[in-house]
Amino acid sequence: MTEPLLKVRGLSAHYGDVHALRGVDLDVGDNEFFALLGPSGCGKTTLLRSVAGFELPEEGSVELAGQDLLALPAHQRPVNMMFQSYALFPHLSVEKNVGYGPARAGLPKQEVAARVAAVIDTVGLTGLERRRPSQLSGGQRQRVALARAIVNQPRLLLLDEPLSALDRNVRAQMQLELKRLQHEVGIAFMVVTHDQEEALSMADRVAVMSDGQVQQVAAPQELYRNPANRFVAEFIGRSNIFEGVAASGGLAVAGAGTLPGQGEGRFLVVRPEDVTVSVRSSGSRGVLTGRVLETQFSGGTTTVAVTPGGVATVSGQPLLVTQPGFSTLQRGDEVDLSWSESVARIVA
Amino acid sequence: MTEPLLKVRGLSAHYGDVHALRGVDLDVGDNEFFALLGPSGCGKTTLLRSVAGFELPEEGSVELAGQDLLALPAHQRPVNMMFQSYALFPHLSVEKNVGYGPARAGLPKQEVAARVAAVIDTVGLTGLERRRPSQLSGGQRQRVALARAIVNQPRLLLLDEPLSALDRNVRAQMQLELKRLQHEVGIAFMVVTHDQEEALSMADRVAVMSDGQVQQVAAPQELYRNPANRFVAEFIGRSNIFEGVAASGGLAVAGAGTLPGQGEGRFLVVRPEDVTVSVRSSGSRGVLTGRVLETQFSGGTTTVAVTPGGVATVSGQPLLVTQPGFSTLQRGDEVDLSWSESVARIVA
Amino acid sequence: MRRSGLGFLWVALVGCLLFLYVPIATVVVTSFNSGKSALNIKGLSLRWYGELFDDPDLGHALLNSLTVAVGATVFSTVVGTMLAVGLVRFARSTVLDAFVMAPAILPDLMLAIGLLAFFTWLGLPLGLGTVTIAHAAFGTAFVVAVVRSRLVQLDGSLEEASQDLGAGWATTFVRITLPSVAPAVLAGALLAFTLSLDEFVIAFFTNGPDSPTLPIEIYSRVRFGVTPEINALASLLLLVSVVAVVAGAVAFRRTERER
Amino acid sequence: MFLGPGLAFTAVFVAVPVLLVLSYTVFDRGRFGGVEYDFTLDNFTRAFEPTFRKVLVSSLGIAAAATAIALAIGYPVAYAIAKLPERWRSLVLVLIVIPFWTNFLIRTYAWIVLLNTQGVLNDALVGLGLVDERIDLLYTRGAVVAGLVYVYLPLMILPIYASVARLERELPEASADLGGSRFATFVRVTFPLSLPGVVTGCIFVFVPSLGNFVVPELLGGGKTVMVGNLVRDQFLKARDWPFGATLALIMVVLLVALFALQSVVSRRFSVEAGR
Amino acid sequence: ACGGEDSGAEPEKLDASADLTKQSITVSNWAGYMPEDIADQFEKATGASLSATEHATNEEIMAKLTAGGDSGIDVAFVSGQYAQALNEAGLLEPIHEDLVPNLDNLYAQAGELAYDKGNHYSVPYTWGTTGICYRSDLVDPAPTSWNDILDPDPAYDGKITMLSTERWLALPAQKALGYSVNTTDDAELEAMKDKLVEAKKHLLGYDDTTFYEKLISGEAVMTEAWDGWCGYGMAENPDIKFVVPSEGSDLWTDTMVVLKGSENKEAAFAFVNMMLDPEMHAWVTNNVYYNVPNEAAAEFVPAELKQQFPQLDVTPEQLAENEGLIDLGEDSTKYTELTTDVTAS
Ligand SMILES: Nc1ncnc2c1ncn2[C@@H]1O[C@H](COP(=O)(O)OP(=O)(O)OP(=O)(O)O)[C@@H](O)[C@H]1O
Ligand SMILES: Nc1ncnc2c1ncn2[C@@H]1O[C@H](COP(=O)(O)OP(=O)(O)OP(=O)(O)O)[C@@H](O)[C@H]1O
Ligand SMILES: NCCCCNCCCN
Ligand SMILES: [Mg+2]
Ligand SMILES: [Mg+2]
Repeated sequence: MTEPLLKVRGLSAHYGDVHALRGVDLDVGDNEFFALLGPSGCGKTTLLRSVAGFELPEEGSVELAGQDLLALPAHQRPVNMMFQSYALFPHLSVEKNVGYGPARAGLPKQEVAARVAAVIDTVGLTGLERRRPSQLSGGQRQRVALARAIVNQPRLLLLDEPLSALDRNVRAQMQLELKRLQHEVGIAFMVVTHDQEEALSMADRVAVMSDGQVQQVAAPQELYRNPANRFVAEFIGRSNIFEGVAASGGLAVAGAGTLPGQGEGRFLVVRPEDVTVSVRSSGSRGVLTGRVLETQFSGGTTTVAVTPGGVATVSGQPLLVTQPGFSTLQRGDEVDLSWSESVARIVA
Repeated sequence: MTEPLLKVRGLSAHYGDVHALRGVDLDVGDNEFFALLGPSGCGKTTLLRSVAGFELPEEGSVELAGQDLLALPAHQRPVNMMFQSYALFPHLSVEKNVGYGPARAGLPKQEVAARVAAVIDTVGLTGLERRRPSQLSGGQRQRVALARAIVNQPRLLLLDEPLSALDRNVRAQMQLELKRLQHEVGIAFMVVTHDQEEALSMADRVAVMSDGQVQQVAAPQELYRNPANRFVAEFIGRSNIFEGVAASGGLAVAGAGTLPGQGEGRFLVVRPEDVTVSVRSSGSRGVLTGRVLETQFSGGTTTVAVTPGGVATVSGQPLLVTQPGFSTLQRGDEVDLSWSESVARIVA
Repeated sequence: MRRSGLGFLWVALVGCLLFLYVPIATVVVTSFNSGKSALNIKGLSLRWYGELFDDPDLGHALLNSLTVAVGATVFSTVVGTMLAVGLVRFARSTVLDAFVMAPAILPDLMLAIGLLAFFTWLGLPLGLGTVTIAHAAFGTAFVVAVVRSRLVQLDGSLEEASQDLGAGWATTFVRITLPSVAPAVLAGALLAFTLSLDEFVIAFFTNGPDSPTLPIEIYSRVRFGVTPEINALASLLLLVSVVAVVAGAVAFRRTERER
Repeated sequence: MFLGPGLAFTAVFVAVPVLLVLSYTVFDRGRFGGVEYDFTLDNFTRAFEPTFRKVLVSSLGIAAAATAIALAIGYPVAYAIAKLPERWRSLVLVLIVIPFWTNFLIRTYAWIVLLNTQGVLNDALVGLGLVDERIDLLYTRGAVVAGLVYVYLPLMILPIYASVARLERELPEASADLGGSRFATFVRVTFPLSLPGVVTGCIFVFVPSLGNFVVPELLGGGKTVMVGNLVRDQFLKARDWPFGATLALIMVVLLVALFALQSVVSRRFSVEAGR
Repeated sequence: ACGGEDSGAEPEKLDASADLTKQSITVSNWAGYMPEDIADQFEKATGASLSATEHATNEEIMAKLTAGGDSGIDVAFVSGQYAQALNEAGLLEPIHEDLVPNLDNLYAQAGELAYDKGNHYSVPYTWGTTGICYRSDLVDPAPTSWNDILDPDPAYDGKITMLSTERWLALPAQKALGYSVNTTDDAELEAMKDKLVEAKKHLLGYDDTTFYEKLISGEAVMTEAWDGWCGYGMAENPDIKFVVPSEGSDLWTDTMVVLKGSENKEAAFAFVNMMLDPEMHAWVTNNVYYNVPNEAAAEFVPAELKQQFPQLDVTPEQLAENEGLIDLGEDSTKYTELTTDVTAS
């Protein structure tokens, strides 16, 4: 990335005793689709609201294209926000909602109308201009909220859980839509979500937060493949994690010898789809052995839960193995488990 | 199945003009975990409530172990229901909630207490007997609701969206729990859900409903592998569907010749994980050719969207292919697509 | 972290509280006047509180008010709760709602003259009985309002769950519906009680000659002049309402926390 | 079953009485009170004679003035309360409500004590040298308006507070986010969305003000007459029930028109409708 | 509900020797207008029990008595012209003279009152006139004419009150213009209205009940007042004085009436009779400062009292010079409208 569009440095914020942000550093590039991912209460909303101007952090800086944002009141910042609940003005029509920003900016009426019409067309709401928010479906409301935010041509659009109010099916569709629109309007998006699948499938880069701090910022595949630490590894995707001490070619884990893996640290992470499982035959010998506890088919793949012999994962849960299609394994089968050194990561 | 426990025949129900059930036939076996799956508004709740006695269908019969249920008022039917909102009595303790049914049945106090204690132990709530529902977590409440229903030792337990109030993470855990409990108490469960993953992973058999009618009743893998019709195929899992006419060894589809597949009907269904995709090399030749539109990684698998050449899916959407791990394919790559005759089904 | 930027609104808030409390404070302060005037203070004493307690008419008036309030409250609570359940569970209809709520919305004066005309037409002797009926009329509407709003929020499947667990219709009402709305029933009863105690206009029209309620007694005294005895009475009533409001708020908070 | 007793009671003791007294509007008064059942429309003609028309207009004026002042005081106060930190909010609300739980007559009476020429306010004004001579505050139209504002102010504040408090924090924020200044946000978002509360508050103040007879009597020194006084006098002094009923009917018709207005406004602006 | 046609019917036969201990009556009177222990005195004297209730104004008690239902009242105290109206409405029991021997104590003039010559259905209790009650230390020169309150010296603006009850509200204008207190002439009423509307501008307020307190506190300096109630002020502040303006005034009478609906008429008349007992009747003058039409009571009124309250120092002849108020029948609504016109102006 050359010079980033948004530059957050050392941002800290409190609510009374609660330390909501503890020195957050972050860059968002021009035209980037950036996601903030983390468990509930980790400070995502606070960070977004600090950028928008609804919270005033005590320390740190926020710059947008070189301009100090913290010095401006919310209504003068060149960023816009799409609220979780959409926050559509219930007493105004779609048209008036979308035109609210341009009108406040003092644009002439005709230009307001022209811009509004163009954006309404972009989001596919033509024909609904006169409706009130109460007369729209959930998906349509979301589009109004988006239109209202992008009509102001902000440099950066902030979206707080934009899809969480939708039900699962509509949601998948809206994810695609949002991504398409971001391409089309060419504005940087910063999206808050606590749904990892959503973050991974939509964003160019993802910041994983926990407890007011950024744990890792990376592209989705990188996060999955190379988690920076145990927290990220556990939070992103399903994983099997073992604790041990460094050893050559892997991690020495009590009761299991050395498990193969690469990297430095106390934890070894191996993804379910990277584990091979096979019925134990007298000759074969895997990395670990175990007994099948349960198999669960969920359309397309089967997850096999295996109780490993002589060793435990850090979570105490069975080891998970994902196989495409169906599995012929039965509860109680004795199995061998194996993976190659290159797919398992050792992290802090 | 020998003689079924629950036998529903020709059940029809209206709300004013709305035809909520249109001749539903259904059998649930003793000790079976049975799921009702279908889109919103298809009549699942109505069916469940008809069995429980809260709706009075106009036509058809409902028999439980040979007894005509429709002749009994709700409070005399030997079935119990676990409500979507749990409907725990807020003014009563856990103990009193669970004991409500036995007390109404006029059991002696001591027996009520003994039964309640046993069930509370079964669901793992020992120690929380004196708490009010407001003092419990979501998962604990669910267990109370379950305990309250099973303590009456019904022949059949009805559950309406038992997990929909929970958030995604707790939900996965509760699915396992519910399944374990069903095994343990040995009561037939009839669960309503509109979440296919949930239905597929928990149930012994699933009834797929749409528009007041049962489309197919089958075991999960059977539903996925052998959908009875296009609706089921589309509703269960992701699929690529083409329309055409019967031909030997497959379905003749305009612009694509004969696509391999088995069965009878107008539609050919092939699952994303059953399609093999490879970069077109001069020599190779698949079933279809296409161009990569997008790849989406979602932790564990990558879905590749391909625009097929010369042919369209019935949905007009790109063709989907799922690959384990990452894909090296790039947007714009020309690819060959292929699948074997045995994995593709031709349906009505 | 967030700004509370009330700005000039502080002035409005404090000004409003002064506006509300200065007149009341004046009354309280002058109640301790040792002189005979409620207007200029001669010295401090509890003299008027003494006179207040020696005044049998006020005692009777208070007793009359309590009699009316208790009667009206008991009736309103029972009938109002039943009405609320009926309206929410069995007969949802905006017309019926409006009909039942009418006495709470109608101007007092309208209800007062209507009842006066009606009682006279029937030849019923005016007295505490007629006042009680009149107060029950609007009290019922207020109980319905309070209980109804709770019932509407109440998850309807609670009652279904009860039936599902083998309870018949009556058992369900007694064991589930009623306990679930009990706080609202209590709140409705309290509201009916306080409204009745304070009510003047309707009582003024529907009461007979020989048993004034407390507000009527206060009215005739205020018309006959300003004496510190009234101030003493006012101060005591104020004390009672402050204690009641504070106790109510504390109790409310406690039940909220239990939910 | 549940509805029976209540509906019967309301029908007998509310509907019938109100209809009965309204039916009196088309009859003659009896020589010694009561009603002569001779059909006549004279009561209506009379109600619009100059004297009574004047009272109607001036009552509307007084009630409107009290409502407007209560709104002018109540809105900023309600708005301020909604903005207070949580733990202060309930305390202030209780403080606003306490006077309301104090007997209405006593609250009115408090103003006699306060406004009297020999009273506290005059003492203060003279003491501070703001006026040379004690001035007439009591027994004026202003005193009546002040008394009405005083006794009904909480009824204005509470509904406005409820509607402002219910306004999601996000709506004003969305306005700011879209470039709306604090003023624009108030004018275009906060205020319009609190209109249902404003209208409800106005009705809560206007209705009892218009029908009031105690405040004009006690604070107006008999010099200010409102419809409420006329109705009371027709029933309890002049013994002309038909005419009193007619005046009451006119009052109720005016109020019903207001209610109609209110339901239109709430439907247009209610926040829930936006969900 | 009520009509006057049976007012001339034969009076009910009453049993002079009825057992009064079985009877109880309810009496409605103005507050403070009879001794507080009246019930005890009555029970001691007759054996019947009594409950006393109060009304603040004539209108209030009239409304109760004419409402149509059972008022529950046996004996009411009302002013003369209202007694006349009640009688015309057929609500009053004729006075059974044989049960009220104390009628003999009354002055001859008390049998000649305009509203009920011969006291057929009412018994006079107090009588008096209406004038100006004022602060002699604050008003100079002392008022002598009704015009002194109708069109006062600007110095007294806003420090004057007038009575608000219909007939007395009209009185100052009537007398200032030289009309009868019972006039029903439309032109005269119109002229009175103009004068009263003009006078309203100078008023502090209309006040029937607390005007003397306003004099004591100094809020008011001149008030239209009934003679007796002015006495309440005099008792507190010797600078308060009473004057009957030179244009003349009314003769009002407060009376006792027995309701036809009473179920214990023997006890009711026994009560009326007791109130005419000389010592009892003198109590009114000594405590409430009203003149009573009772010749036999005069000796129980101390001479000093007449000095302190000069309005008590009048003869029945002097009082009777004023014109007596009578009920105006259908025309009484003219005064209702006059009152509304003036107060709403
Ligand atoms: N107004 C507030 N007052 C006090 N504490 C607050 C406030 N808002 C947020 N917090 C606390 O600050 C922390 C961060 O909150 P924030 O809303 O940023 O979390 P989040 O990551 O958006 O969570 P979620 O996914 O649940 O929305 C949490 O501990 C939260 O409880
Ligand atoms: N009380 C009712 N009155 C009128 N129509 C109703 C009522 N309840 C349900 N319906 C209609 O009956 C049909 C079936 O409803 P039902 O509740 O059984 O669907 P469902 O499959 O449970 O849907 P969901 O998944 O959304 O809960 C729907 O079209 C619904 O709108
Ligand atoms: N406190 C005694 C009151 C008596 C009032 N009488 C007024 C009579 C007017 N005619
Ligand atoms: Mg958040
Ligand atoms: Mg449902």
